[in-house]
This record gives sequence, C-alpha cells and structure tokens, in this order.
Amino acid sequence: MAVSRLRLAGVVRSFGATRALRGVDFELAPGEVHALIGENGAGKSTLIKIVGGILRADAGVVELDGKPYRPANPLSARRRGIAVIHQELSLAPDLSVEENVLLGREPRRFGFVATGQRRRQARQALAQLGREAMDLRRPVRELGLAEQQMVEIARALVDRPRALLMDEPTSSLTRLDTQRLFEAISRLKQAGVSVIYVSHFLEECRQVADRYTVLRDGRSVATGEMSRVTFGELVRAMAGEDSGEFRRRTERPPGDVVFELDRICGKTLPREVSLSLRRGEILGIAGLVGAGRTETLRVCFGLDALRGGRLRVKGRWDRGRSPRGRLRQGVGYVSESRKEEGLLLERSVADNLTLTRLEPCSRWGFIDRSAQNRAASRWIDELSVSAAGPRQSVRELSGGNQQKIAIGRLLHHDADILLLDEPTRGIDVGSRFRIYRLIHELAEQGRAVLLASSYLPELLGICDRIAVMRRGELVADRPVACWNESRLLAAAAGEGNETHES
Amino acid sequence: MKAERRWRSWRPAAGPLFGLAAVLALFAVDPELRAIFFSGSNAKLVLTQTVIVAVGALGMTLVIVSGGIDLSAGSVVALTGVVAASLLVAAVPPVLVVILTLAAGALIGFVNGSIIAWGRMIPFIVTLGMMGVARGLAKWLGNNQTVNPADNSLNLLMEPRQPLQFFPLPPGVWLAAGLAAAMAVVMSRTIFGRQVFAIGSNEEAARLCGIPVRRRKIAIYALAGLFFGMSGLLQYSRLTQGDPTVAFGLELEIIAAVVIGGASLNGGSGSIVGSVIGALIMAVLKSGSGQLNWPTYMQEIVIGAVIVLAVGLDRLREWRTGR
Amino acid sequence: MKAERRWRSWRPAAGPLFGLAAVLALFAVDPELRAIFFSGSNAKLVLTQTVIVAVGALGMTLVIVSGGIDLSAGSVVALTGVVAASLLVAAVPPVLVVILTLAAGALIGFVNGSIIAWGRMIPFIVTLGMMGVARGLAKWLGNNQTVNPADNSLNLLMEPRQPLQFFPLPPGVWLAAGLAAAMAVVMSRTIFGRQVFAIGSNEEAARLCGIPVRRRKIAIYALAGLFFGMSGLLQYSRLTQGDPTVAFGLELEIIAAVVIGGASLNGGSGSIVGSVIGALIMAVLKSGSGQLNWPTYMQEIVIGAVIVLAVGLDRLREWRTGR
Amino acid sequence: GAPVDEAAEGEPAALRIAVIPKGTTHEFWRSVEAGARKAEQESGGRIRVFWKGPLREDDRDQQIQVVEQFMAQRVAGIVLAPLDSQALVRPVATARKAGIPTVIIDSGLQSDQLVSFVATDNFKGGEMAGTYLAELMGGKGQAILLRYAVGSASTEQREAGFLNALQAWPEIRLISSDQYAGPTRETAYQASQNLLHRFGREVEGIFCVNENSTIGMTKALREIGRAAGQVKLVGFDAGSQSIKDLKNGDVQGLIVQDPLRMGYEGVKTLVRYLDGGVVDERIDTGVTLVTESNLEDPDVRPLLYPPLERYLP
Ligand SMILES: Nc1ncnc2c1ncn2[C@@H]1O[C@H](COP(=O)(O)OP(=O)(O)OP(=O)(O)O)[C@@H](O)[C@H]1O
Ligand SMILES: Nc1ncnc2c1ncn2[C@@H]1O[C@H](COP(=O)(O)OP(=O)(O)OP(=O)(O)O)[C@@H](O)[C@H]1O
Ligand SMILES: [Mg+2]
Ligand SMILES: [Mg+2]
Repeated sequence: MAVSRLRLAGVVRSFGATRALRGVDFELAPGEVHALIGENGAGKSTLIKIVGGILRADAGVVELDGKPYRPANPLSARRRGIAVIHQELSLAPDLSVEENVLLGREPRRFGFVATGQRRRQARQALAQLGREAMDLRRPVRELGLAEQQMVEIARALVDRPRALLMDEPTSSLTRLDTQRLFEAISRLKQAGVSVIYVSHFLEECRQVADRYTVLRDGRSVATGEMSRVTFGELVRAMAGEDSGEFRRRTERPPGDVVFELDRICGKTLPREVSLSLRRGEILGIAGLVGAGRTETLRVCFGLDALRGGRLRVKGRWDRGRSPRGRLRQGVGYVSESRKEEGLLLERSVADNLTLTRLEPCSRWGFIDRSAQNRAASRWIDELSVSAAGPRQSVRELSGGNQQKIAIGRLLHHDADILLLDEPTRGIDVGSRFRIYRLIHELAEQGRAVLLASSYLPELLGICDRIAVMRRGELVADRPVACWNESRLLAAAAGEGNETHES
Repeated sequence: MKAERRWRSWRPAAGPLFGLAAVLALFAVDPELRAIFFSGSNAKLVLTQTVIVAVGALGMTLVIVSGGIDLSAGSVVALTGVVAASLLVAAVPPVLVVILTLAAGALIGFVNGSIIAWGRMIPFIVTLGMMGVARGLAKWLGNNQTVNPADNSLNLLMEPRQPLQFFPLPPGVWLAAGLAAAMAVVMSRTIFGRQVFAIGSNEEAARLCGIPVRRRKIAIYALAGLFFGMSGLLQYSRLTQGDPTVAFGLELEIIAAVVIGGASLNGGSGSIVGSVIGALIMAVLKSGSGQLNWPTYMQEIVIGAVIVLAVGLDRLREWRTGR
Repeated sequence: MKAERRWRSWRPAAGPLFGLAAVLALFAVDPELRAIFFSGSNAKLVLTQTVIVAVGALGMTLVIVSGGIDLSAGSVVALTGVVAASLLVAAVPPVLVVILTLAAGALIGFVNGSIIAWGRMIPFIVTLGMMGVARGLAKWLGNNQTVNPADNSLNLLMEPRQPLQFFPLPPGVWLAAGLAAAMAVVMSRTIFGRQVFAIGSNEEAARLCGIPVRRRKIAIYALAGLFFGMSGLLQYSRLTQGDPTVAFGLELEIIAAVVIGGASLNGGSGSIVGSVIGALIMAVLKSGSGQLNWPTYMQEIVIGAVIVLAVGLDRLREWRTGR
Repeated sequence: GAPVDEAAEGEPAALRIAVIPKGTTHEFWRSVEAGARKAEQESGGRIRVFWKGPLREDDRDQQIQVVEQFMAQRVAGIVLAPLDSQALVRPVATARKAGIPTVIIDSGLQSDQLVSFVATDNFKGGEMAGTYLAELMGGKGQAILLRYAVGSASTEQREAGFLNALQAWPEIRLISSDQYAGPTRETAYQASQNLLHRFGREVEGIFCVNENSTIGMTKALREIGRAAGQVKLVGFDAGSQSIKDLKNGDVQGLIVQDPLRMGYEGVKTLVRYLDGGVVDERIDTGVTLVTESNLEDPDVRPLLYPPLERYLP
C-alpha cells in the first residue's frame, strides 16, 4: 500500500480539565473519502482543527505524506495543501461573496487585487456547486445560512488542496445542494484529493465515503470499509450501546386550534402564508433554500416585522408582537443560527438555559444560584449534554452540545407552542432520537410544534402534517401519509421541470 | 471541584487585585517614600481622591457590560455639580438638592439611552454628542462662571476633617463603598443584572430570549447617569463650588478604571469589584507618582505605561493558567 | 442591475454627504451669515481647519476598519509636532525633519501595534496608555515648554498667504487631498486594504484563511502612526511651534469624523471618502457655529446635537430605503 | 444675530471690534469683558464689541480658529489675549495682511505686527510676591512655587519674577518648583494635596501664580491644619473665594491686576489707532499688593469688587 496521505497516531489534546482527545489513531489514503463519525463532543472538530493548524496536539504523531507534520498556524497548513471547511462558519460578513471565496488567496498584480481574475476564480468554484448565478458582489452578511455554507465550501475548493477536511458541511444544506456537493467530492476524488468527511447524517456518510472511523470520548474505537458495516453497527460503535430506534407513535387526538396564520407577509418573505396548528400536532415545513421558512418563523415570533395579515395565538388575533410578548403567550423559538442569535457564548450553560424564565430560580428579583444550577442540571441530563457542569461557558462546548442548549432553553421555558428552525442541526444520531422523543412527549402533553427542516427524513419521521413552502408561499399542506421524499422535493421545486433557482 | 468553583467566583477580581499589588509594590521600593506613602493619612487621601472616579465607574461598568460606552460621563459630572451648586445658591434644602441633582444626571442618561435604543444608534456617537451638549449646558447654567454657594451640609460630604489620621473617613467614601456593594449584588445576583450581561453578550440572543432590550438599555443609561450625578455631587462637595469646566477627560479615566477592572469593551463581562479596584489603581498611581516628586511628564509616562502593564500582566497570568 | 451596482459602490459616501448637505443648509438659512459663510475666503479657512483632523482620520479609518481604535492619536500629534520643532531648532534640514517626524509617528504606532498583536491586548487600553506616554514624552522633549524654531520652509505648509481669496490654497491642503486619494485606492483596491477589512469583519476567519493577522495589525497601527505624524507636522506648521499640550482630545474628534463618515466601531466597514467628509462636517460645524456669534456654550451644545443628528439622519434614511 | 453692520443708508457703520480672551469661565475674564463693554457703552453706539473665547480653554489651535473666524467676518480690529506668545503670531500677521489691526492684552506676543500691548507687568508682580513672601518668612526657611501650566507667557513671567526676587534671599530654600497646578480648580487642588502631603510639615511659604491654584492650595492647607498663617501664602489675582480667604487670614497677600482697565484700554487703544491717532506701544495697567490691611482702601476696593453689573448684560 502506498504511503498514507495523512496519519495520526496516539494524538492527545486537552482543554484544561476536559480531555477532548485521549489517543486517536487515524489514517487517510490518497484519493479516498473517509467519514469521521461520533457523538457530540467525541472530538471530531478537535481532530480537524489539529490537522488544520488551528490547535496543536499535546502529544502523538501526525504525518503528512510520510513526513512529520506540525503546522504552526492555519497558513502553514494551507501551504501544505490542507483545506478546511469549519463547522462554525468562518466568513467575513462585511466582505462580498467573491472576496470571501478568495480570502487569503487573492490573485494579485503589483499588490493590487486582480479583480477580474478573482471574479472568474470565484465563479468557477461556485459553479462546481451549481451556484454560478450567485451575486458575487453581495456582502455575505445578507445571505441565508445555506448560501453562506456554499461560500465556505467554495473557498475550500479554490485552494486545490491535497487533503480536504469537511466538518459538517451539509448541516444546513438541502438535499439538492448536498447532491451537488457529493458530485464535487467525487470529482476531487478522481483527481487524487483525499477527503475527511464529518457528518451526523449517517446515510450521507454511507453514500459518499469509502471508509469510516468512529470516535468515542476522544478515542478512535472502530475503523473499516463503509460497504461492510451496517447502520446499526455504526450507531452502536458511536454510543457504546444500542441507543434504540425512534418510532413514531400513532395517532394523537388533535386538540383545538391554538396557532393560526392568516395570510401573513414579511418585508420580502414570506409573501402570503396561512396555516393553522392544533394542540398535540406536529407540523413540518419543507422547502428549498430561500423559500422563506426561516422568515416565516421569525415573523411569527416577532423577530421580523409583520407587514400584512394577522396571527392568532390561543384564540386572540393580533398584528405582531415582540419576542417578549410571544414568550409571555407561551410561544417559544429555536433559531437556525445558534451562534449569531441563539446563544450567549460567554455566559454559562445555566444562564443560557434559564434566561427566558428566571422567575422559578429567583426570589424578589434576586437569583438563587443553586436553584438555577439544579434547573440547568436537569436539562443537561435530559439532553445528555456533555459539559463540565452548569457553570461552564457555552463557548467551550462542542457544536452539537451548543445546539442542545438552545433547545433546552425552550424546554425550560415550558412553551405551549414551539417554533423550531432546523433544531437538530449538528446533533448526533442518538441525541437526535432523544430529541424526537421529547418533541413527541411535548405533543402528547397537548403542545403544538411547528418545525422547519431541510432534513426530509426528519420531517417524514416525526410530523403529523407537512407543508411545503415555495418562494415565500405555502403551496401544499397535507398529512404525512400523503408525502414521500420525492413528492416533497417535487413540490418544493415546483412540480414540473422547474429546478432550483438561486 | 470546590476549590475550582471558589476560584471561578473569585477570578474576575484576581487580575485587578494583582495589578493593585504591583502598583503598591512600585511605591514601596523607595524607603523614604514608603514611610510617607503607607500611612493612614495618605490612605485616606487616596481613598478620597478615588471616590469620584469609583462612583462614576459603577455606572460605567453597567454601561460597558451591556456592550455600550458613555463618553458623556465627565460632562455630566460637571453639569450635575453646577446643578447642585445652583440649587444651593437658590437656597433649596440639601436633601432636595441631592434628589434633584441625581434626577438631572438620570435625565441625561435617559436621553442618551432613549436615542440609543429607539434611534438604534451607536452609543459612542450619541454620548459623544451628549458630551458636548452637557458641557455646554453646564456653562450656560453657570453663566460661564463657577457657582459658589454659601457653607452648607453638602460641603461636608468630602470634608477630610482629621487630615492626619485615617479615621474618620469623609461620608462620601462610605457612601461610595455602600453604593459599590449594592451594585455588586445587583450585577451578580438580580435578574436585571443577568439581563445586562445577556444584552452585552449577544444582543440578538437577548431579544430572542424575551428581554425587553430597549427598555433595559434606557434603564442602564439612566442608572449610569444617576451614578454620574452622584459623582457630580461629590465633585461639587470636593471643590465646594460648581465648576462647569471640571472633570474634562474624566470619562476616559473612568473607562480605564472599568477596563483595568477586567471588563471587556465588547460587552458581556466585567465586575463591580474589579472596577472599584481599577479606580483605586488609578488613584494610587496618581497620588504616588505625585509624591515621588517626579516632573509631571514622568507621571504621565508612568501612569500610561502602568495602565498597559496592569492589564498586560493580567493577560499573561491568565494565559499561564491556561484558559 | 447596473444602477444597483453603481449605487452600491457609491453608497458608503452617501450618508455622510447627506449629513454635510444638511449642515451646510443649516448655515444657509440666515441670509446675512450666508454671505460670509459661503465665500471663497471662508471655504479656504474651513479647508485649512479640516486638514489636521482629516489626515488623522485617514490613519484612524485604517485602524477602525480593522476593528481597533487608537486613542493616542491626539498625543502623537502633539509629540510629533514637538519632534519636528526640536529638529528644526537643531538646524536639521527640513526634508530630513519630515522623514524623521513621520518615522517617530510610525514608531509609536509600531509599538502600539506590537503590544496589541503580540500581547493580545485590546487596542483601547494599549492606546489609552500610549496616550499618556506620548503626551509625557512630548512634554519631556519640549522640556515642558513650547519649542519655537526660527522661520523655515515647513512653516509654509499651512500658511494661508492671500487670506481674502480662495486660491492659492496652502500646500498642506493639497497634501491632504493627495494622501486621501492614495489611501482610498489602498483601502479599496489593494490586497492589504482588503485584508484590513477582512480582519475587522471577522478576525478569526481572517486567521483561518491564512492572513498574517499579527503582522498586518502591526502594519496598520504603524501606518496610522505615520498619518498622525503627518498631522503633527501640519499642526506644527499651523502653530509654527511645537506645543506639547496641543491636540488634547483631538482623538475623539478624529474618531467622530470617521464614525460620522460611516465606519462601524465593530470593524469591517468604513471608507476614506466618508471619513474625509466626516472631518469636513466637523470643521464646517465648528466654523459655522463660531460665525453665528453664539456664546461658546451654545456652540458646544449645537455641535454635540448635530453630531448625533448627522448620524441619526443617515440611519433614518437607510432605514427608509429599507436595508 | 450675525455681526454684519446694520449700516442703513446714511448712518455711519459701527466699528466692529472683536475681543478674544484666553477663556471665558474665570471671574478675571468677566472683568476684562466688563472693561470692553464699558468702552462700547461710552462710545455711544460708534463701536460694537464681539466677545468670544476659544471653545476649549487653553487650546491654542482653538484660539487661532476664533481669530480666523473674526477675520472671515472682516471685523474692523481685534483685541486679543494670546494663549501663547508664539502660536498666535501668524494669525495676527495674516489678519494684518487682511487689513485688520490687533491690540494685544494681558499676555505678550512676539510679533512686530501689533498695534499695542496693554497688560500688567507680570514680572514685576512676581517680584512683588517674592519680596513680600520673603519678608513674611523673616528672610529664611523653605518655600514652594506652584506653577500654572506650560507655555503661558504671563504666568511664566510671574514665576520668573518670583524666582528673581528670591535671589536676594539666600537663606530661603525652594523645596519644590516643578509642579504644575493645571487648568482647573480640581487639578490645582489635587496637585496641592499631593504636594502638601509630601512637604506639608516643613514648608513655611508658598507662592501660587494664579487664582485657581491659590484657592486649591488654601483649601489643601486648611485640611492639614496649617492655614491661618502657619504657612505664609501669597497668591495672584482676586476672586470672591480668594478675597474671603484673605479676609479670614488663610492667605497673607494677593497680587492683584486691573483686568477691567485692561479690557477698557485695549478697546480704546484700538479705536484710537483705527481713527488714525497715535498710540503707545506698551501700556502698563498696574499691579497692586493687597493684604488684610489695605483691603478697604478706596483705590484697592474697585480692584477687588469691580462694578461688573454696570457693564455686563
Ligand atoms: N475551547 C475549548 N475549551 C474547552 N473545551 C473544549 C473547547 N473546544 C472543545 N472542547 C471540548 O472538547 C470536546 C470535544 O469537542 P469537539 O468540538 O471536538 O466535538 P465534536 O466531536 O466536534 O462534537 P460535535 O459533533 O458536537 O461538533 C467537547 O467535550 C468540548 O466540550
Ligand atoms: N439578512 C438577509 N438579508 C438579505 N437577504 C437575506 C437575509 N437572510 C436571508 N436572505 C435571503 O432570503 C432568502 C430566504 O432565506 P431563508 O433562510 O429564510 O430561507 P429558508 O427557506 O429558511 O431556507 P434555509 O433555512 O434552508 O436557508 C434567501 O434567498 C436568502 O439569501
Ligand atoms: Mg464538531
Ligand atoms: Mg432557514
């Protein structure tokens, strides 16, 4: 066998008392796609960061093409042919798309940016992802999450790397974009590029990867050919036990209507959305990127202005409330971008979990810290968050665990009507099932759930009804039994031969 | 685990304390100075010089933790000092003078906060504007002159009485200590305090969590203005006159105290204890270098360098213990 | 599409231009004032008064766009002014004086940048410290006095010559215009300029993309220092003396100009054209309200209020056009 | 309103005179203004006085801007109290080029473009203070000089005069002469407190060169219980507070100028020059030593209590 492109042996890395990697062995052959899987907090991102020159290993060996490799910083890793797509987006929001794609790689002429060349290169990279029509001058700040993700991926492609490390590149992509990414990956593979692929979507991993390595608690516990392993075996290797299947319970008696939208419009999106939600019901919203699912939920929660139409919460019509007002009415919301607007990264886990409802943990406006800790610990257990304790700062948690905190806050708030935007983004399989079960329990208690997701199995798995959004309008709203993946895709894209437009 | 927990709650003040110790050590080297500097009477002097900055720093901490900044602090101190003096000249009873002066400070803060919250403007610009407006108002109110009321009980607030011994301390020092203790509890133990941290840490998230961000911001700036008003009262008492040109540049000193005290100008972190120690560091530095009889320029150079060093050492220490 | 694109490249300067128009309109209301204010000789006066702030604003824009701040600007202007004067007193030839003075400014900036980059300290504190240090150095260098060299060619930089007509403008105005044009190109067209934006927009991302953030930061502060040195030279020429106490608080004025010019103190946005217009707004305001013969306190109040209004109107306009 | 002539047809245009002080918030400058207004009132409408100081006090550049602004308004002449003997030279020269003459008051200017210099002899004032303080101290002991600020010609001359006078008293030792009181009463008070904490026990005589530092020092002396003559204190200028301090014995002597006359003579001289008359190059407005004993003398009283209300709005 030829020399490995990348080899790690006995790699160890700690953060203070947290031991993120306790001895990882890993091998990446030239031209292979290697899936790296594991639960939240298993150490996947840490490993990627070590190879990418962002973190240094405390101990262990890393070799690139048989030679010792200890990158001092991201730049030297990049020079050695390593490109990284980070789990948390690393874009400069004020710069344009093309500037972001070629950031740090600008084609130059006498110290000046060669603008034409830059535009050509950026367009080329985006074309590989089916985004040749993207407005290259637009500041990245104005893009939706999925499009930002595409920019981040395009940046890695521009590099013409020898090894490409992808940390959950598809966590906010739709099926279509994911397919385009896979096509790009297989082209790279043919060109001899090695790829490390991190994802919590095991089906994706099975589709795209040649081999896999499973991390558990900072150790590599299993590795092998992807074609020779079953779904169940992977899950067991990750969790160390059988986490059990999630099965949809049958038929809850639908209650009365608690949440109703009457032709609501936002500033640009949504255009006109009407729907109604009953107690005990889980309603999914599917759609392509830019269909306006996020905007719909934001308008409902009062984060964006309501420009037309009206809303009814528990029998009361209104024309928009503040988020505070909604929370008072028992409406809760989980944002799709946890970092920008979901979490207080500097604050503790306990503060984040209890912020919307501090009253039970306080008396006369004074906070009872032990009560706060108790409340937090409950959700840490229930959602199996891997954290050092309720007082750890959220910044120090792994991406998936941060997402769990965002969901935990909603549970602590005890909301009756839950608006969830991509709630399981970046959450591992086992925990995802646990969250599905929780959502179901909530529904059984008579709460109503509105769930926007790009992950179709999730929608088909847990919803009672699914509605599809297209260009700001709600185009179909049917019981789950009437849907399957291809029908959903067809409805989202617009029935006939219409394809995705961006 | 226990130890770590204790460390964590103590941590915010550790850096500034370290800085204070370093500055004190600086003045303990010279044996001649040591005898003069580490005396009860000097401690009293330093404390008295600290309070105006320290009380201002209480309000500024609130603002900075919430992710804002208030450049109008110095001007508001001058303005409220003139307000107090003018009211005293008009023979308003002292208790009412105190109330009205604090109200004037809070009103300015309220205006700042309202413009920031409702106009969605950045605090730097709004308070920079207010800096000019308040200074102008002070001059207008004082008719471009200092305002000198007759002897009255407010003059006693900062009166050192027995200058050669530590006790009795002027009432202003006790007042400042009490206010600091109260604010420390408010910041760390109340819901309002948590909300201030939340807004500073991530304003979007705070809004999403149902915190009435606008109303809180207004409250924050108004409360800060109230503290600056209190500073103004103490400044009046120190000079026994309302001087519209006093406290020029004081805002930077107050901000420096807060930042030396461990707050981040990005918001979301900071502590009252730290800020008070920061104010003490500044006062000790000024007083000590004045007594060393260095020329003024040496004082400025040393104070500047020590500000950087104090924060820098803290960074280094933090880095060592490996965050 | 075309139109939109043109709007986009023009946009950053639109807000400040709007503010400038509003301020000018303010002084055009009174017909008597209009005659005086909109005359060639007054325009020359305003331009001359603008340049020191404007040149400083070029450097400050760089710093602010990169997400930093430089509070030492005013002190560095004073220091480099004294450096220039001292060198002239020592009969150094003017060309060498210019080079050495700029080098002194750049050196201070280099020290700022190095501490910020290598010590990972926040710019606010480092430059606040440097503000004291540079001011102290200026006083030390000038031996606590103003430094008065004999007549020399550098004095002509800011000489108004024909006070009653617009042309000829003092060379300093042309110099500032040239520097501004050069910096505008650097900021928008060069790799270095775009890297500055990237660092200010998301430092972490810039680092991950292989931009040598530390080295760039040092370069940014050093370059800014160079501009402040140039301001110092112009300040010297205006006073024809090196004055260690000059330009006190100038940093706030410069920062205000940059922010009025559309830069965000969070970094990542700002433009040279905007900043220059911001400096013009400040100068027009000062000059105009001075000519209205209001009492000084009214001037302070009005300038403060207009700073807020200028930025506020811009916000409102932006909000209307629906961003 | 704007300062343009209300020159209706026939009526002769009023002479517009700009008076530019160093600052606007001291009682001293109010007296100067009163003097200028007095000249205005006496002229019966023939002259109009515009009073404006720098926005930020003690800022040379700001004062230059004020001069330039008046120049742009084409006033007939300027009466200026320069913040600096050098920095204001060019603006005055430029004004002259534009046909606007300048009379300098209070503090000197190293220029040959002036019409006249109307001021106190500050060096003499400093000497008087030195001699008087030395006599009070009985010709021996330890003394302190608290300076004002860098580059201010008038106070520097007082300081120089003081030091010159002390030359004649070899047994008087100066234990501190390099601390600056700074621009405000607060800065002066703090500097005094720190100074006295170090030297408070040994010092026997102090000279403060302006009003704020005198007041700050007196307050600090009272605090450590060495006021009321234990430490001899001589100050400069008289405001309501320092007069009170003089009366109750905490201050032993004040060197007092005649600011009202300064403002008056400044304007008068300028007008005489504009009318084509002959003017003196130097006009001394006099200094007076005020002690507890001559406080009520008829020629001293108006210096301490100038009739401001009569002239100021
Ligand atoms: N900066 C940090 N400080 C402290 N602990 C950290 C830090 N970064 C990561 N950790 C810890 O290291 C462990 C591994 O984190 P890592 O981000 O590698 O997990 P992951 O496998 O990528 O998880 P996810 O699937 O949720 O992204 C976690 O327990 C996390 O809390
Ligand atoms: N801040 C913004 N400014 C301008 N345009 C935006 C902004 N955020 C999103 N958009 C655009 O609005 C459209 C709708 O995006 P949105 O994220 O709401 O869609 P979605 O249906 O929720 O899809 P997904 O959540 O999968 O990205 C997209 O075209 C996006 O580029
Ligand atoms: Mg991860
Ligand atoms: Mg979305």
